[in-house]
Amino acid sequence: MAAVRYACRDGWRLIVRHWGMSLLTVFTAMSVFFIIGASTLFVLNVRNIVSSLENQLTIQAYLKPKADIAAAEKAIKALPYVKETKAITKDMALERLRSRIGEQAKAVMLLGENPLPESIEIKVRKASEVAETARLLVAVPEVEDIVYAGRVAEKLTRVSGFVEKFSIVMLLVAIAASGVVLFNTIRISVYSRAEEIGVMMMVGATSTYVALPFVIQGFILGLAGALLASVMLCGTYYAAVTRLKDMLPFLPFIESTRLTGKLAFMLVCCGATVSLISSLMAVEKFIRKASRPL
Amino acid sequence: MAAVRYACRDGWRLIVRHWGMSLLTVFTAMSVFFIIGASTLFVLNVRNIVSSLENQLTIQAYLKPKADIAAAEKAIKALPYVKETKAITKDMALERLRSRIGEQAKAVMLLGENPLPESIEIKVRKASEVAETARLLVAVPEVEDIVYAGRVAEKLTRVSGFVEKFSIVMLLVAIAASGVVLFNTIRISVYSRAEEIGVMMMVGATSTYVALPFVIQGFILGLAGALLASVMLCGTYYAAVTRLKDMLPFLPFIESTRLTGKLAFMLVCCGATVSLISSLMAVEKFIRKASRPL
Amino acid sequence: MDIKFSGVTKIFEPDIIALEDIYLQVDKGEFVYLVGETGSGKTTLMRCITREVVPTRGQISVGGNLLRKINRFDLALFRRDIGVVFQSFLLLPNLTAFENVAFVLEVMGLPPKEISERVSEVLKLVGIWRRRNLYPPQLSGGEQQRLAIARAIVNGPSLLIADEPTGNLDTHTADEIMQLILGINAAGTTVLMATHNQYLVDTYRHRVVEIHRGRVVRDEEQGRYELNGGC
Amino acid sequence: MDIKFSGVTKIFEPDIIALEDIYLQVDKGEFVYLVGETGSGKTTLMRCITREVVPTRGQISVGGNLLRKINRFDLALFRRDIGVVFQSFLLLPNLTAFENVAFVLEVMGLPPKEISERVSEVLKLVGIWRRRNLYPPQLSGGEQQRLAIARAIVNGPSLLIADEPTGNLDTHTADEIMQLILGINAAGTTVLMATHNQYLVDTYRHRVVEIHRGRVVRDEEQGRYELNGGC
Ligand SMILES: Nc1ncnc2c1ncn2[C@@H]1O[C@H](COP(=O)(O)OP(=O)(O)OP(=O)(O)O)[C@@H](O)[C@H]1O
Ligand SMILES: Nc1ncnc2c1ncn2[C@@H]1O[C@H](COP(=O)(O)OP(=O)(O)OP(=O)(O)O)[C@@H](O)[C@H]1O
Ligand SMILES: [Mg+2]
Ligand SMILES: [Mg+2]
Repeated sequence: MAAVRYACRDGWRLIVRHWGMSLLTVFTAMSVFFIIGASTLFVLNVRNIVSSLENQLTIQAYLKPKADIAAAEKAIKALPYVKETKAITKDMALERLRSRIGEQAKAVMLLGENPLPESIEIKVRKASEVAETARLLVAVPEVEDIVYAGRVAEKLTRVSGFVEKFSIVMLLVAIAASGVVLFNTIRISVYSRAEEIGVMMMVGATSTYVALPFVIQGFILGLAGALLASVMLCGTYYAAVTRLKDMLPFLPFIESTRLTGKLAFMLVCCGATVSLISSLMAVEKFIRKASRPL
Repeated sequence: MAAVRYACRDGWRLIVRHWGMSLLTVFTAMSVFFIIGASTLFVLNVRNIVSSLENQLTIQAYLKPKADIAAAEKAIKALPYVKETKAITKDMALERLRSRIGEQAKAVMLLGENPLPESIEIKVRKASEVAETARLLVAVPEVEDIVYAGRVAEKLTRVSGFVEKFSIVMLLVAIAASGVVLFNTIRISVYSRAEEIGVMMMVGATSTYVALPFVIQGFILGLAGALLASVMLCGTYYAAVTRLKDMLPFLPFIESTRLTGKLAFMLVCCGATVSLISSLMAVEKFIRKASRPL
Repeated sequence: MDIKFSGVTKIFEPDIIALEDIYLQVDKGEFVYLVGETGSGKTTLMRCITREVVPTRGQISVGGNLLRKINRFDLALFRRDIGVVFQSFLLLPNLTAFENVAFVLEVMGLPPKEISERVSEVLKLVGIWRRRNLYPPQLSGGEQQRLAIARAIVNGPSLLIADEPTGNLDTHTADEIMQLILGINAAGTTVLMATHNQYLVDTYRHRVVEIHRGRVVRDEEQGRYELNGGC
Repeated sequence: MDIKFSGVTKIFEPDIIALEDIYLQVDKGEFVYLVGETGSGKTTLMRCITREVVPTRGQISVGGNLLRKINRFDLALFRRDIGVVFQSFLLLPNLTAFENVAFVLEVMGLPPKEISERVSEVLKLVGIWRRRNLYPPQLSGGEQQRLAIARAIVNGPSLLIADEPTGNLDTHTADEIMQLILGINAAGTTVLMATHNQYLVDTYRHRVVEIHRGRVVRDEEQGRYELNGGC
């Protein structure tokens, strides 16, 4: 009990006495945790955007002349992967053609009867499901032909997939770096007191008693860094999202406070764990060195 | 002269004697420089991909019936921003329509004569130029109507623009962090020798003489980190690009060795500068402290 | 606590023989001067007792415990029962004089009030109470030495090891400190004191053990300081 | 080099008066013992001469230079002309004994060959040549002290400041080192030596300056050690 009280006092004293170094450590930890948090938010947003883009994946199924459009829609709805369907009548098709090729579409009308086929627009959940769905659609008796923007959509999702993968790699590198940086910082901070550790053990301090203040110091610094990073992250993220939403209204950015709250919590936990482990590892080595007799 | 020789010897000795700490410092510097390099490559690739996507931005100009297609193409070519034009005859247009709406396009043929208009496909350099070009095209006498996939293309380029901006922010954060981390590491390394610095100055060493070994130490460590990061970066980048090219053959990744060579060179220079500056700053403080009398 | 060295040899790598075949028995409550020219091995012998140094050969037992067999945790407890005045003081530079002494008691988990009382008492005893709030680097050489002595005696150890405890003290203060150590010895604490102070050894006569090049060359009750070396 | 203190007072924050109104004149080539009880201000006086401490009031000139006016670079050059044996040795723990002494000459930019010769010579002179490759923490107290002396005299300084240079030496070695210092003084070097060693002061009679609570209370040619304090 008393030992813990003394350790807290000494840990705090270590921080205050070397406040310049403490500030730098906190700042370093903060940068690293900020990078981790930012990468995570980036990945999550990319994922969100990708999934919303995937939502827009549609397959156009043209029906045979005289086919029952309602029955066809029902049959297609029953297929796996299909998320949404929309029937498009001849008139609607003409309207679309007109908007696509301009007034020249009137020429088509010269035929007297609208020659365009009825079709059904099908939405699926994922880019990977498009090809499979298309295969199934061919088997539907009412369907004569299918058209889907396979390439373009896949291109888009693949770019996003690449971005996502890259970000995850960056995230892992950042986490590894954070561990190393904290470990390094705390270890060097202990390093400058290697002699003191020896003296303390010479006058009867147990290794735990000696290690505790350093561990507490490292823990507080790491925690402070993570906390600051969380605050900064939430702040900049909301500012950024607000501006980005104006710029890119069609992109679905994540705005839930639940998410950022969770992320901040995770960062702080991560900071606490990493700093605790690295302090322990850092101080352990010196304890062992100091207690090794000549 | 002799002083520089001694300083190099002592700088090297500082590194060797505390090899564990030196390794950690090098590793830290390496992670940070790797992140910087990776961010840079990422940004460059995104930029490359964006510009190649922008290359694909096209405007469709439908000509008036009986218009002289060659004259129209010539007039359009003369407009600003226009990068490339391609004349599309009635037959080509029908072919395209067929591929778009399937066999039903045959219905259009019932007309006897192909009712589709001739058109010219125009490529511009940037998404931002599309709207302006469209305005200019309207003024061309042969042009009846223009159609362009404005929204979709802009969406795409804007997403990429966002990714690019984000990466640049990450890059700046990484550079700032690298400076802080190196400064911090070297400063703490000097910190553990603050007393020695005082002793050296007491026996007649000038500040330069005392500082030089520390600066050399920091310089060597930073340089080593940057060099290792460069090697790792080039290695992983080529491995990644080779695999990505297989996966995404349509995306134009940068493969030039000139570029990665330049980047590696820049990283090393950056490493040298940052470590030099941070060592100087770190040691300067202790020199000043040590030479301040009581 | 009694001390027993049996055939202790310490060779520092690669070939410095600091102690050679030492047999030494110090009984509980004894007062022993350790003398010998500089570099003869006095400090090394003392560091063997605190297990800062482990002998290359031979065995040491202190207070009935074989030092070789003691584990890491028990070693800490064992050291709490020994007071050591290190030749180079080994004070904690980041703690004030008061805190340096208090540290020894904090380690033992004593309540703050008792710590404060006992530290005050011992700081007054060695005469540096006025300097209690200074840090070791701000103290004069003699004040640091007295602080080191205060730290060594604050927890009433059963064994006091003092390595050159008067090297930085003027003759008068040295005499005072010597009286203090003799008082502690009179109260039952075994004292082992390495010294070059001829005046003290010749004035306060006790058992003298002379070391020469790592060997015990003289061991007499009520001895004098003179260094005969091997002769 | 001659030394002149005029009205020097040093007050350490907040209220420790380490030196009070010191007037002292030491001529070139003189040998002066500085005595006084522990904490009287001897070390502080010496640290004023090396400008480790700046006086709160008063002026010091050494070798004709006003210390207050000296700039940072000249201070380094000035210190190369002074040899100092620090009370706590202040050796560089990461350099071997040999390198510690060589450092002083390297700083001056001497060629390696000359450095090596002069260092070897002085290490043999103080008797730690056999220990030249050990690091300071591996040396015994007396060996460290002799190393500190070697470092102070290796560059043939015009002024030698020795703060308690025999505190860790046995009487015989102390005598040898004293002879060495006297020899250096005989060759023209001014020597200022703070000591508690009564035997040396009384045997090798020279000028004695006694400090008591920061004041010069006695200053006699061919003086003795006894500390009278203010009386
Ligand atoms: N860690 C070490 N490595 C190598 N040699 C050592 C080490 N420690 C001590 N020595 C050597 O062992 C010898 C005895 O040293 P010790 O410190 O015991 O002497 P001492 O009797 O205490 O001398 P002093 O009176 O000068 O303090 C010395 O010559 C010293 O150089
Ligand atoms: N940096 C400092 N801050 C505060 N007080 C100091 C400082 N340095 C010295 N003192 C005080 O000034 C007084 C004189 O110290 P000084 O070291 O000069 O004594 P000294 O004569 O050398 O004693 P000793 O014989 O013990 O070495 C002491 O009481 C000391 O505590
Ligand atoms: Mg010793
Ligand atoms: Mg002193």
